[in-house]
Amino acid sequence: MADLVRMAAIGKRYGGVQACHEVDFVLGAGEVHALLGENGAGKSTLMKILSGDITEYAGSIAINGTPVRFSGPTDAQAAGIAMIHQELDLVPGLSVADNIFLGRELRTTVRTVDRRRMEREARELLDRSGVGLDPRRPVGELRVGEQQLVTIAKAISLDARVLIMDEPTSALTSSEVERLFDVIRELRNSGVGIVYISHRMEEIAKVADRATVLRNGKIVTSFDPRKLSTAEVVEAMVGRPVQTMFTTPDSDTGDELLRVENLKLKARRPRPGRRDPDGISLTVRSGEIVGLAGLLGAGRTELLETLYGVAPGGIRTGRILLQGRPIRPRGPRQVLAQGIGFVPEDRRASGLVLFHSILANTVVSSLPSYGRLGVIARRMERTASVRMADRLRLKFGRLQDEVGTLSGGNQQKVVFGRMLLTEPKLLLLDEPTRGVDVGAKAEIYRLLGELAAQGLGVLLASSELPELVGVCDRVVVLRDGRDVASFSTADSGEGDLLAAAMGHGEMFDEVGGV
Amino acid sequence: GTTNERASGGASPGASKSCKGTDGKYTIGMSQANVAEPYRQRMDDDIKAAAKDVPQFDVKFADAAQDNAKQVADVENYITQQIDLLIISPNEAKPLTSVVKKAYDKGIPVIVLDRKVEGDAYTGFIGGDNVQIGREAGKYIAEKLLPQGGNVVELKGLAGATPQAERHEGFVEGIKGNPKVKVIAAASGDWLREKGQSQMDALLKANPKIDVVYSHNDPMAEGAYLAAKAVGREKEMKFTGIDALPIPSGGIKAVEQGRLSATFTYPTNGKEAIAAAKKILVDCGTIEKTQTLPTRLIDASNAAKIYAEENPTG
Amino acid sequence: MTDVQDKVVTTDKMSVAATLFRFQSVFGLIAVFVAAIIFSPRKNGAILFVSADNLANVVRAVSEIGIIAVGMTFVILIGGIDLSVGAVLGLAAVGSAVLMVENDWGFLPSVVLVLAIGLVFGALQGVATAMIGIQSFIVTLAGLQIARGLARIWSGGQGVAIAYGDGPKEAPTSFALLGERTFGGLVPIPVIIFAVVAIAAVVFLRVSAFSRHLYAVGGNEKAARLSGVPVVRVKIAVFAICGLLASLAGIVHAVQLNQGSPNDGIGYELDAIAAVVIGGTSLAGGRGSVAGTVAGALLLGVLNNILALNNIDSNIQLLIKGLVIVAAAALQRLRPTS
Amino acid sequence: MTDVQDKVVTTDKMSVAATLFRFQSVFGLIAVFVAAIIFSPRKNGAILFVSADNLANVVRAVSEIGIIAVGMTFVILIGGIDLSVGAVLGLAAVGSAVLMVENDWGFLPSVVLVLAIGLVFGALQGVATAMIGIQSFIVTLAGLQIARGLARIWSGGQGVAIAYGDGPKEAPTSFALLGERTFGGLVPIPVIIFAVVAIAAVVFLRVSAFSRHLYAVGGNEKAARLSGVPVVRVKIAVFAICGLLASLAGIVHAVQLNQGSPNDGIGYELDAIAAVVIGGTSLAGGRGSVAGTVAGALLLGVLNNILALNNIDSNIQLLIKGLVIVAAAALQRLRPTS
Ligand SMILES: Nc1ncnc2c1ncn2[C@@H]1O[C@H](COP(=O)(O)OP(=O)(O)OP(=O)(O)O)[C@@H](O)[C@H]1O
Ligand SMILES: Nc1ncnc2c1ncn2[C@@H]1O[C@H](COP(=O)(O)OP(=O)(O)OP(=O)(O)O)[C@@H](O)[C@H]1O
Ligand SMILES: [Mg+2]
Ligand SMILES: [Mg+2]
Repeated sequence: MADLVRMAAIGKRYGGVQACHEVDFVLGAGEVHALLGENGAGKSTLMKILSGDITEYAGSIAINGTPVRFSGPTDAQAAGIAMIHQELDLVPGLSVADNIFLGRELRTTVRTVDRRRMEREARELLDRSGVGLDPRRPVGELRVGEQQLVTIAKAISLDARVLIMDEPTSALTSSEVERLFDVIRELRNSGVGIVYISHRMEEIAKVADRATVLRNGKIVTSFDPRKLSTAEVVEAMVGRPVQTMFTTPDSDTGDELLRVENLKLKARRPRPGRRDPDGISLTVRSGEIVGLAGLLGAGRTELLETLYGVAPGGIRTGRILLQGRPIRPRGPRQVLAQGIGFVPEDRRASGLVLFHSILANTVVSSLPSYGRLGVIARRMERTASVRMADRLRLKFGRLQDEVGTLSGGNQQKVVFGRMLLTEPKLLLLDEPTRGVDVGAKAEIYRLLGELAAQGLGVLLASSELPELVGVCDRVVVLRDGRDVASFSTADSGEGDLLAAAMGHGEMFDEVGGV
Repeated sequence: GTTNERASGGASPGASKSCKGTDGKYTIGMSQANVAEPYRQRMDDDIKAAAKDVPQFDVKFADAAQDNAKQVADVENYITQQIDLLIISPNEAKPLTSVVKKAYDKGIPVIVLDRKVEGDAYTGFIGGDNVQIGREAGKYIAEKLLPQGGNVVELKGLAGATPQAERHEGFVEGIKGNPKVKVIAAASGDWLREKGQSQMDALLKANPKIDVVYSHNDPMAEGAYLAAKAVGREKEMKFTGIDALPIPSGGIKAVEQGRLSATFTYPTNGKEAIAAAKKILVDCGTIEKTQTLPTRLIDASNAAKIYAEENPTG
Repeated sequence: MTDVQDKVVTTDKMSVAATLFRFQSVFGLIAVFVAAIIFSPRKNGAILFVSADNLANVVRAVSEIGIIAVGMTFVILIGGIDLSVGAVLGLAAVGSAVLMVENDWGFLPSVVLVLAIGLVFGALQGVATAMIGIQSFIVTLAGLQIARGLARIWSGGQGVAIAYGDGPKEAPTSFALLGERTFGGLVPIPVIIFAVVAIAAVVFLRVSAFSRHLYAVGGNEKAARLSGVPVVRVKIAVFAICGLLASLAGIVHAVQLNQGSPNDGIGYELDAIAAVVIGGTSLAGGRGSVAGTVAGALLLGVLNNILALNNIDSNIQLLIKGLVIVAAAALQRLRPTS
Repeated sequence: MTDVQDKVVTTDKMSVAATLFRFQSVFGLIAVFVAAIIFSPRKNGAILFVSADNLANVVRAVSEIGIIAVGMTFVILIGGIDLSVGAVLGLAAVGSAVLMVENDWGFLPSVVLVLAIGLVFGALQGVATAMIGIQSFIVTLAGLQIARGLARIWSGGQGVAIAYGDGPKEAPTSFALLGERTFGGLVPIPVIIFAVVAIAAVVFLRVSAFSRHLYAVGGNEKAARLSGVPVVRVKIAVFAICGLLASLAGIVHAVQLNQGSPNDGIGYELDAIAAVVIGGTSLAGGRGSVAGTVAGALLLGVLNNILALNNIDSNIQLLIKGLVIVAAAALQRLRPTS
């Protein structure tokens, strides 16, 4: 098999950070090549170089043996290289079809846009990846997961010889992931070379033919993922053995912290695609980690938003009790003051000010506690920030550095740390480990365990079933904005959750064991 | 423009048609170029005050905010409203000519104030003569203030405005008689007090010896005075303005209080306009095609008296 | 692959409300129109507002702002702003007058040169913002001053009157036609020019690939770049179009007023922006339409007209217009997707 | 968040280039200052520009724009813009004159009321943008018209002259002091007011928790809200501060010109915005500093002064100023982190 892509001695520096160093990377035709590594290892950087997004780098690239040097993404696309970017890069105001064909619109004979043909072809593409989206819908109305599917369809539509997928599944649930794998296998069989980046270890063994591990911008090892256990892969990535991914909770739970009774939200101005709570009841005890499972659009995010008081306006019925007292969430400030913290799903859009410092981002929720009379005591905030960074094992240079220069997982920790500094009783977490590497995940899980042991309650929405089963004491399954089942993780597995989430049992065997 | 029109006496044929005598009720539309200029605001005020004494009149006002296009629309709206007489103080001559003609051709008598439109499609023009005013100011400076000669700085109005050009042109003529009077510098103060002040700051700096400041209007003269006062040089030089509005913030008061040596009236003609309207509509008479009101020199000797005359109620 | 027909998202439900909101500025226009009829003064039983003559006046009065606003819509759609349009209008008005009257140029060469000046001026601003990366607010704020300065210098500081005829120092009579009325003396040519510009823009935005690129640049510039959209070229083109339309408006201005003055068009940029925003285009870029802008411009025109017909005091007019702008913008907030 | 702006980080090593860029507007100012000395006209061997008197004039001339620009910096830091400041200045100038002269109010009550009016006016604009969610460009564009209309109505359309004395229709002489000079007749009080405002703002932005909130809102409003920052309150406060400072500038304006006119301050908003942007504050919000703004305002003042000292034609001045603004903004783009 000829080498489709050969990258040699690739180097890339960002200020003091060596994102890639002397990296040699080879991709064959018809190969699915997984690229693994911790957050900030340099995976995205390497692939951005290949896809023409980054144009200044050291080293050389050859496609089919021909040396190339791209001057931009269009260049790379012309050479048959397409990339699904980690951050969803879509235009909210344009329709699904317009987004898919952006930059290479189909034309009629008089050079006008052939909208009908674009819509037809978009529908075919979406169907191929198993998504029944209306191609005329504006992308801004779609859920994160749906947007991710659109970017996948868009990349596939390029008919590329090399397809780079940078965390394509981070917002997808298992059924969509399965469908994507079908597509990947199909592409592989037709000779496309695929680079697959993911932090979901269970996916690697399923789909990849080969895996390469990057650490601190350098290649550490390359292997056949089917021949190694997950633990071994993880060790290669992190550089040390990681004992147990999941700290089994002691289930030493205390009093009831949160009680939600038949919560319903009737939005004043309903938005298409939103699934507001339509009768949800659940409880969280102090010291308990309760998971929220569900398919794409089951209403997990919306439930957490409603509890945090940031759902769009409407009529809310049912009751929310915190430590037995009814509360009416009206907004983050008020809810935070009552001891409920929230870590949103999309850290870049709703979590961080990317160009502000790590310090500023960490302390913003707890400012009143440093100094008095509205004057900040700099030493105090610095101490608090350093303490939190240590506790979360944040990997950073200086507190003054822009948060945007941290790797995704470390950015996530900053959002996390910010909430911990408010000393909450209850944490609402929405996909807290999306895009976070295994090592950091393990730390976050360990931290959750610690917090729970100290009496904190956690409500954790996640699309990763292993995470829910591994971390939570109990999992509540949502479907169509209602709670449909509740499991104790001590005596149920991922299959039970999935079956409940889908509302029937057919899928049980298919996704049963991972 | 100040192109001299043939002074053609008689009333236009359209004018008489609208006369309904003392029993009529008349709506008069006043189209003002820009009330942000104190002079023009005073014109409106004068018209308002004069119209109070004519019970048959109901005067409406429109402000074009210094935009020719807006003023065209204002006049058109008056035509739509079928007003009985139009008073217009045009922002600029040429752009307003055709719409004024349109009104005139529809049989609406038109009194043009301050700035003439082109052609003769209007009933009467009442205005001052900016060239003449500039000339008077020049003469006054050359003969009264600097008979032995001296240095003059000129603070001009907004570049591009007709009165600015005319007040400059007349002034140059006016000082010709005394070759020892030198204009050593000129700056554009855009008619504004603060602009006059900041321009004067620099002029003072650059010119150690200034004897007279000739300003194209009173506000800039006042600004210049303030600038000189700030560096303690206000006694070294004299200031003259133009407009002499009889309002508390106007030039007459400034002369009375000794900040300006002199100013020259630029009559608003509000009173005269209403008198002319009365003649046309109520008395069914005719008016002069062109009525140019002379300027008056205001100095310390007559300032208080004239202020009182112009503001009979106090 | 499994068949997933059941997951097709239905769009029907959003239809009625969404359609209403989509054409909200049109409805706003209708509402204002009805209000105008109600509040219109009457003379001899006739409603003054709806007289053909008055309606023609209303549209003629907004035609310049309207033409500018169409270009401004493009700029705002890519997330920029153009403060220079009023000054470019003045420059173009001066240019047409000087070329035809003082330089005795013919109709066509004058118009072409003036349009080219606007185009190049806009394109240069586009270069400064797209290639150097200066925010368009600043580029065009500077551009405003530069265009105004150029207009003053070119005209010698004075308005240049346009007289028509074949002699020297006279503009060709063909130019005067642009200011006339047609269709039985009812429809002013400027209105027709505005209509043509607006319709062309609407069609253009609907069928061209360029328009997709334009929305993409305004909606998510990075995504546009990664998709191979020529972002820099799009930006330069959009500013060039805006400059071109501003100078077209300047020509219309000059012919309507028989003069080109360097002070023409002062403050027009704010009126144009107001029309665009009232028309539902987001200042953040990526969302909006030319149809809305046209409705917005007409709405402002009707408002001006009805206030004037009722002889509302000019100071009170300022207050009312301010409040109407805020109210119209507040209405925009009611649309379902923010 | 102050960490992202011009703060010296002493503990950590930082490249010389970065430091240079951090204080770039200050260096820009120095460059312009040096250029001013070179291009200054000389009289009897003395460089006119650097005479104490002239420098005092330069700073006095920018003090009003400077005060406004400080408030504008706050608004721009939260990602907004305030076009109403010039009109609010006019309203405040009229207010002080009318209250003290026509209503014979005392110094303190007049000043307090006028400041309160600016504060409330700004706060209302803040409410419209923060609570109704209308873009501040539109809100303050309407606010501009409303404030201007109110000023016209309050003053009766004419400038209200201020005469000092104890009699009726005379303003208290204590008010006149605000326009005087101190420290041996050298330093104008308006300059001192400007300096106090600027220093207070710098200190405030450096030490207050509020300022962190302000930068956070400008940096990422959604993230700020989810982090528990009282976004609405911050916005309202910022617009209120901006209105307050604009009316303070209006009082200074009135006392310097011995008059309050409804047309005072026309176009000042654009000068203030230019000062802010030249000072390195991003119009996108979340990034910038008051120190930069002060440098920006001084830079514009020096430029104006040197152009006037050399008696440059006013039209050429427009061109030069436009180009300098673009050049200054282009320099901003050179900073290492975009
Ligand atoms: N634009 C940038 N400016 C400065 N540093 C950057 C930039 N982009 C990436 N880096 C740094 O380069 C390193 C590699 O980043 P990269 O995004 O390639 O990591 P990654 O392996 O994709 O991580 P993740 O799994 O979190 O996506 C990190 O240390 C990151 O902080
Ligand atoms: N049409 C829409 N307009 C605006 N926001 C939407 C819309 N649809 C979904 N959202 C929001 O987008 C976010 C992401 O939704 P996402 O795709 O992550 O759903 P999910 O997490 O898969 O499903 P769940 O609802 O179970 O959390 C949520 O905050 C949701 O409220
Ligand atoms: Mg990455
Ligand atoms: Mg979710």
